[in-house]
Amino acid sequence: MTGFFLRRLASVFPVMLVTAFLSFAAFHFIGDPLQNMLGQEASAQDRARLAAELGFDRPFYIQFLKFVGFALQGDFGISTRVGRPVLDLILERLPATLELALLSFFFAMSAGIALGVMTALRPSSALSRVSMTGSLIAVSLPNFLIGIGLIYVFSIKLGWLPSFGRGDTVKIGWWTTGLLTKSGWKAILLPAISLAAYQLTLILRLVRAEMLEVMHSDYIRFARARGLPKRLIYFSYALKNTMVPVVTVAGLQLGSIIAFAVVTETVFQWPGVGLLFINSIRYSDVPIMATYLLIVSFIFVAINMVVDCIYYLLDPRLRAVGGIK
Amino acid sequence: MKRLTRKFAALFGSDIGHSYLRSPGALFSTMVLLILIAAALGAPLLAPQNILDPRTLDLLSANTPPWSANALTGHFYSFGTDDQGRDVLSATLYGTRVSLLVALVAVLLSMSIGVTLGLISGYFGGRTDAAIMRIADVQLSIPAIFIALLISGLSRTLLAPGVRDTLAIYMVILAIGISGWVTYARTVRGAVMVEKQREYVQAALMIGLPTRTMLLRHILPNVRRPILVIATISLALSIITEATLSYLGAGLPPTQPSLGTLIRSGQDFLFAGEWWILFFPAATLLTLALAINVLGDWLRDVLNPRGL
Amino acid sequence: MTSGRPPVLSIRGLCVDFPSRHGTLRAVRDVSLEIAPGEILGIVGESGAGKSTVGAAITGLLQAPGQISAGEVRLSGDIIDTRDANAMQALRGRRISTIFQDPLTSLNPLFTIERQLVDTIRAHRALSRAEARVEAVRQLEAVGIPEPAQRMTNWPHEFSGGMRQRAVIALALCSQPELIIADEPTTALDVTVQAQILKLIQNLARERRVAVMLITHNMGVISQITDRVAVMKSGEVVELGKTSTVLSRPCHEYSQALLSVVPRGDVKLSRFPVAGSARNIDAAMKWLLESNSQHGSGGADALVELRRVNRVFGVPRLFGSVTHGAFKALDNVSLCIRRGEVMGLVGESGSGKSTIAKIVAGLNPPSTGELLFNGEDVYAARFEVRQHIRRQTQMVFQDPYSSLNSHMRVADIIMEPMIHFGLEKNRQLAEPLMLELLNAVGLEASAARRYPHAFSGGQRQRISIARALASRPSFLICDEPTSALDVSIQAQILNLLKDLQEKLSLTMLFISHDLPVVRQMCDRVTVLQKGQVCEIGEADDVFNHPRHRYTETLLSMIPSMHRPVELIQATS
Amino acid sequence: MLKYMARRANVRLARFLGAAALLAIASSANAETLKWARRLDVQTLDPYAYNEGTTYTFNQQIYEPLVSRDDNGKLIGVLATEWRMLPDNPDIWEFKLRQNVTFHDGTPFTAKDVVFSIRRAMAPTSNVRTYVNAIESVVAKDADTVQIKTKGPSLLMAENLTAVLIMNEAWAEKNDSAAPQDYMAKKENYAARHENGTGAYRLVSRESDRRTELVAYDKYWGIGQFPLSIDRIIYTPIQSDATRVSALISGQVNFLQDVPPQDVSRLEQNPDLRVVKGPESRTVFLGVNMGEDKLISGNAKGNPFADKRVRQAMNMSIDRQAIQTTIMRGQSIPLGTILSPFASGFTQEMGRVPKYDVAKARQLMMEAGYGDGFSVTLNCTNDGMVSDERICEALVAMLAKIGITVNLDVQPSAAVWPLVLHRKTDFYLMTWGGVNSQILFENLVRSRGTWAGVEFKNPEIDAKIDSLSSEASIEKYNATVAEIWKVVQDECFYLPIHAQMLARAMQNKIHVTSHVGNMIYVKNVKVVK
Repeated sequence: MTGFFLRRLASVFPVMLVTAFLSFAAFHFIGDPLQNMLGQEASAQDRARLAAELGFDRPFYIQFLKFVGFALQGDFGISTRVGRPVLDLILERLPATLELALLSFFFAMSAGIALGVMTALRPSSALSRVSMTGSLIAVSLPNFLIGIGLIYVFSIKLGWLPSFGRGDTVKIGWWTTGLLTKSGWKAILLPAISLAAYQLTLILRLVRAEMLEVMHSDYIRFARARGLPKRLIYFSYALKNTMVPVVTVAGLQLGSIIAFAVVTETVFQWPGVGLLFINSIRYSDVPIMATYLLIVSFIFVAINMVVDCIYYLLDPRLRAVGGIK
Repeated sequence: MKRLTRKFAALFGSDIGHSYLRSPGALFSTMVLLILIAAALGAPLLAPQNILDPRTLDLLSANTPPWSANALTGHFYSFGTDDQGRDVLSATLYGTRVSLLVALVAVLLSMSIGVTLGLISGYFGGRTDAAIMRIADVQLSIPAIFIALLISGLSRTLLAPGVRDTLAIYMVILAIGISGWVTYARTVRGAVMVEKQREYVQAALMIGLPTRTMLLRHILPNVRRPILVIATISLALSIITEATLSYLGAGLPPTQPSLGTLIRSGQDFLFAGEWWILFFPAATLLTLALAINVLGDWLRDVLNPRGL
Repeated sequence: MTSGRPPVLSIRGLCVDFPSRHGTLRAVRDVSLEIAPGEILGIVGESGAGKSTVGAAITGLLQAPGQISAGEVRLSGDIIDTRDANAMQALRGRRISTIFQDPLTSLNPLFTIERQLVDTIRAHRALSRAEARVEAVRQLEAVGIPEPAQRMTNWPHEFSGGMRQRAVIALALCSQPELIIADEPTTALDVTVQAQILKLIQNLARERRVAVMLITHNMGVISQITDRVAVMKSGEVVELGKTSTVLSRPCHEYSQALLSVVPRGDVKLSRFPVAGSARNIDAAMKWLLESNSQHGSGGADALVELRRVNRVFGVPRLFGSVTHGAFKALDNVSLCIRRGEVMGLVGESGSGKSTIAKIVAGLNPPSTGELLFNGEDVYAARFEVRQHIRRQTQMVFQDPYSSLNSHMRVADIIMEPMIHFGLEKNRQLAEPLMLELLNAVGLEASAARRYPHAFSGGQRQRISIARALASRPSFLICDEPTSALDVSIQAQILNLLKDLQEKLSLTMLFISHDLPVVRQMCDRVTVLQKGQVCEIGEADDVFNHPRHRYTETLLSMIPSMHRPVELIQATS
Repeated sequence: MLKYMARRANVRLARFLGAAALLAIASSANAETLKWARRLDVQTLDPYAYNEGTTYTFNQQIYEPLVSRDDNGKLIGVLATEWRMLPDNPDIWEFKLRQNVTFHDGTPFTAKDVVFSIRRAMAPTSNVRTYVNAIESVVAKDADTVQIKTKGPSLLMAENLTAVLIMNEAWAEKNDSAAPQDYMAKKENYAARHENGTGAYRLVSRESDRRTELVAYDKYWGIGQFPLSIDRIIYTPIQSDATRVSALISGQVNFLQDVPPQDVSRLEQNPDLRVVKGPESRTVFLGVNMGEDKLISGNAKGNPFADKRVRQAMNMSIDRQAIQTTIMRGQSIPLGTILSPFASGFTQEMGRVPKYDVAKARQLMMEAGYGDGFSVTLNCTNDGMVSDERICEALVAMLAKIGITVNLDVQPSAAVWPLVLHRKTDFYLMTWGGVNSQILFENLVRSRGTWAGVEFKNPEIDAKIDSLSSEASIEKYNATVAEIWKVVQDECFYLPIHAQMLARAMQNKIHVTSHVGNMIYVKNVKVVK
């Protein structure tokens, strides 16, 4: 396990390095970073001084190494829009995004797996038909339209749930959470559902397809031929095998949920990093864009590592080979 | 003609054709899709108003509800007008045209990049494969919508304001196209690696066919099923991605509206009771994506490529 | 077998239908049979005969849309309603168990053997986990797994093929059923393992008085352990009787034909007795023999030679070279194939047969050592020479379904090498020759326009042969060319290969795991074991007087058949 | 590291739970919270760092000026009780300060603080310098009297000081905020995120782009004089029009500024809500850059905007009436001038909307040699004024009818205003709020005015504008203003569109009045249950 983990960790480095490079390049070549830092009325001397201070006169690779060094210390520069350290801005908003993303992930996974198993086992039941049709519609509807629709129905027409923001939040250390207050829960409901809708359908369809395939496999046929109880066959023998590919995809889905949070946060004015990112695009705030890119891909890579480890625990065959092909 | 008839007969006599004729969803979707494509292509002829020409806009006709005549100008609008006096029917037609165009070209772009790299990667293996797959890993570590947003966002930063709108459509195509190649590359690579082990490829290798012929004549035709399925599904996805980008304001400008741009501007009027400005483009978008997805679903079931 | 006790299984007039849009296919028609306790009934037939469908119908595990349309199934006298899913569920495992073909896919890869056994035992008997575990150890012991208590905690992938099949049998038997349906239980196994598993099944049946329905396509298996045999053809049982009787004196003409084409390990026949229409293939022969100077020389000199060939497959590491955990597929193999002879290559799976085929075919260079063709070092040769060698070397592959590009018409498949090697300038010129080749391999001219999916396995193998011939080769590699085919088709293809080899004096490397087939085809034989050559010699010598112990073991494992005397006379 | 944070978090959670229990008891008293939503966030709490409407309005709750305007634009005293131009010396203004005023940290308010504040407003990094650049010096005559010496007689001094919110000297010095935050250079100082004002409300917490919370200051000097029905303010920026409106409908906020015009009638029909409408002294207009030889963006021979006929043609091709009825839904006053109808110097004649005449406009274009039209980029904001993006879209269509191809470049105002400041735009949508012609001239007309992106270079006019700040005679002053207006109107370098009407929507119980300056004084808000 340790060996596997270390090897996996080693393979992460090139990916992070390339992403760091892209992020560095964006920061460095897009717009004028000196101008960004100095403001409009800076003199030539100021420029030269700052350039020397920041090492902009040094060779390219040294600058890159410095960038990586600073990044590792959490120094990602100053936002050109807000004028505050980028990392502070992102950390301030990260809890909101992560709470939203994790809750929708939880929605998507639990409902997706349950419905997927059901549609595979009872394809002709009414609920299965409804979920299959619903899933087709959900993959055909852009995330933001679902959000608009939800607001229209639940906030405007029925007035049950809030249409924007996070409600009341509670600070626990540097983390702010909306999950300890009633208004926080009310506020997170619509965004989480709208964010989960698409992923839910993906999981549903994947689980269904895998389940159907597993149900046709020899070992399930053999298990049935041995007269194992249905419950055991469906929910233990078949489901565990179904989970192997689902776990992989689920990891990707969590990443993609964080990505799509950008859209949901815009629709619901959810004060997370996604909204910050969109605003930074609108205001050409390159340091935030670059850092967000870096942080998101880091989260993504981290998730994938966790997934691989789960995968490794789930499938004994991998443990024998000692790696994933 | 006779050959064509025979081909059709063969097609519908085949299992795929038969399944097609037996699937009301697929049939209906094709019909809907054909109508939408025809409407998009024929937009300049069909649309009552050329919305790309600002001179045709009449502000006085603004905010007319659907299926009614404007109180001031007396013009009749079947889908109503928006706050600029833009005929929503025309806007939807043109928007569909732009959305479809962007999605199609983006799919072609990502398909050609992805298939080429996938073929190379899977066929040659070794370092080439490792290099391409690492690039794919890096790209996969950043979700597609981000890449699209970033490309779109950075291009806004880099391009001069004057050309920004003109180039927006290419940027969006580029953004969606580049963000989508990995799926093709991975699938094709996997399929190629399977095909490469198959004996007909060994047979072809034994006569020493040049690589290009190998890839194009022998391998490509045998991996086109998964490609077709991905292309169909990603066409719907591209339409949605484009709409999302435009909705977020990182897509197409209001002067060149796509369905997403129209929805974005319509959203402001939804709660004000002017639902039609949002409804028609949104409904068209849903219909379009749904029709393509139903077809894609059917294709996936029939062609049954593994691992999709 | 209508003695005092009721038979375990009794089927009367069983019919199974598969409705489809092309009409209803009756896969099993009017089948009646019985099996007594402790008796092994073999069901034999070629693919599509409905053997497996009978088994599936009895257990209620028919694949959709299959359904039983008539007949009655009794289990120890009780009528069972195979359409009642719940009743069948209660029955399966407890009274009827099944063993499937592939032990690897039959076991759930994500559960230990222990878990699978314990679950099965507890599904049928009210035992605690600990008790079930003890029982599981006992069952594994019974099927001959050493150190069962330790091995039980293993995952399926940690077992070898034979061990897995033993575990499968233990799983099938642990609920103490009255009837076992074994569907091709040894097909996926090597001959040596096959013999052990068959013995195991036989012993268990005898000891526990379990009735066994053994479904197989292999006459050898039938002759080895079954008490009675039912021969099936197109869904019908054409002959049912004591195994020895049926094998030695088959009444039905289908049984006779079937038996006559089973390759024999004891005697070499010149041709299999198969009805084949005589064709005029002179035009094709003339073209094939054109300007091939080597032909007819027939000397003893080597055409193809492997010199001290090693081949290593490695587990690639993240960084650097491959040596860690490397697997040596070929170990210092030297082999010489003489002009005009048929060299047989035998060995069990993993012995390196296919690796040699690939090296000889020029597809995969050896790690060390060299391959000589006509004295030229193939992998070191210049491009022109290499192309010349490529043209001369062709191959017929094992799997008829993957060896043809399904997106090319047969005509294009065959003409591609002709045009590529410049044997004919263009399609117009190549087309008549292509048709002649098709004719030569026994296909109609209309085949040229069609795609491979329109053909059966045997026909595809013919197309494959035609393609191999299209480059006018002097050396033909046949890698298990008939292992995917039914015996009757196998006989036809082997006859065809023999004809061609003789007429064209082709040099041939014939690879097979099936010793009788090799015996029928080859002049000399090479025996491989774990990547090493253990014996090379004239076929008759090797088969009659093996020098190496491994060869001896292999030969002893061939399921022998009691031959109908008159057939031997008729064909030898 | 993680472990450490987790432990710390636990401790804090425990503390929080205790605190929350207390808080729940405390806030259950009869309290009304103003949940206030606007389009934009407050950019900084440093009152001199960024002179922008939203920020200024909000900071008024925390800080107070010497004088201010009431709903109708009349000057009223806040921290000053009396003010006058010394009769014997028109160069000196004297302000009497209010007694018993304390800053939020408890320190008393004195004349020293006023002197400090005005000097701070004059600092190089100050964004409100325009309002104080007529000041030569400022002295505290005694603890509650301040004298300001101007560079000449300055009639508008008191009005200008409405922009200068008073800060606490000791606090600013102590916290390294003696100079205003350099907002343009994206620098931060302590005052940008903390405050110490005299206003009715003090800061509790602030998360930029998200939420800023204020509570009533319990030692506010005005207790008893103002309703002070609101004891807590939660300010939330919501960018999207639709979301903002829906937040009010669904009760998440109870007071909405920046109500989109399209939603006004619908909100009016809602029985739970009340909409207060009123004109704002803010005009919306287009500016064309006449100063360049060639267009910066776009395609034309020379600079078409340098030709007066082109400007006139453009002025005629704008259908202001249509913009009012459709885009603004009646929530605007179409205008022929960039001066607010509430400003002094406004005349009916100036305000008359130019005739919409496409044919004549075309004719003029032809005469100017641009019969085939030209193309130009219009820089337009999407958060700077009511329906700005839509106005621009409509303008594109209107100008197209006289052959001008307009490429629309829509960006947030934070990106557009610098273009105007640095003269990097040919053509832009602009807005101006205020009731004072002189300040308008200095900013928008004078050749080197901060916002004069039109690059109108006329030394004679510049001189006239300069003369205003030292004009002591009100008649002469008004005459000069009228003369300058005549030229501005005639030259057409600004193409006026309309004056905005303001709509504020709120729950029925909340009573906020309309204010010509679009100001809100929460202390004046009444709550009627």
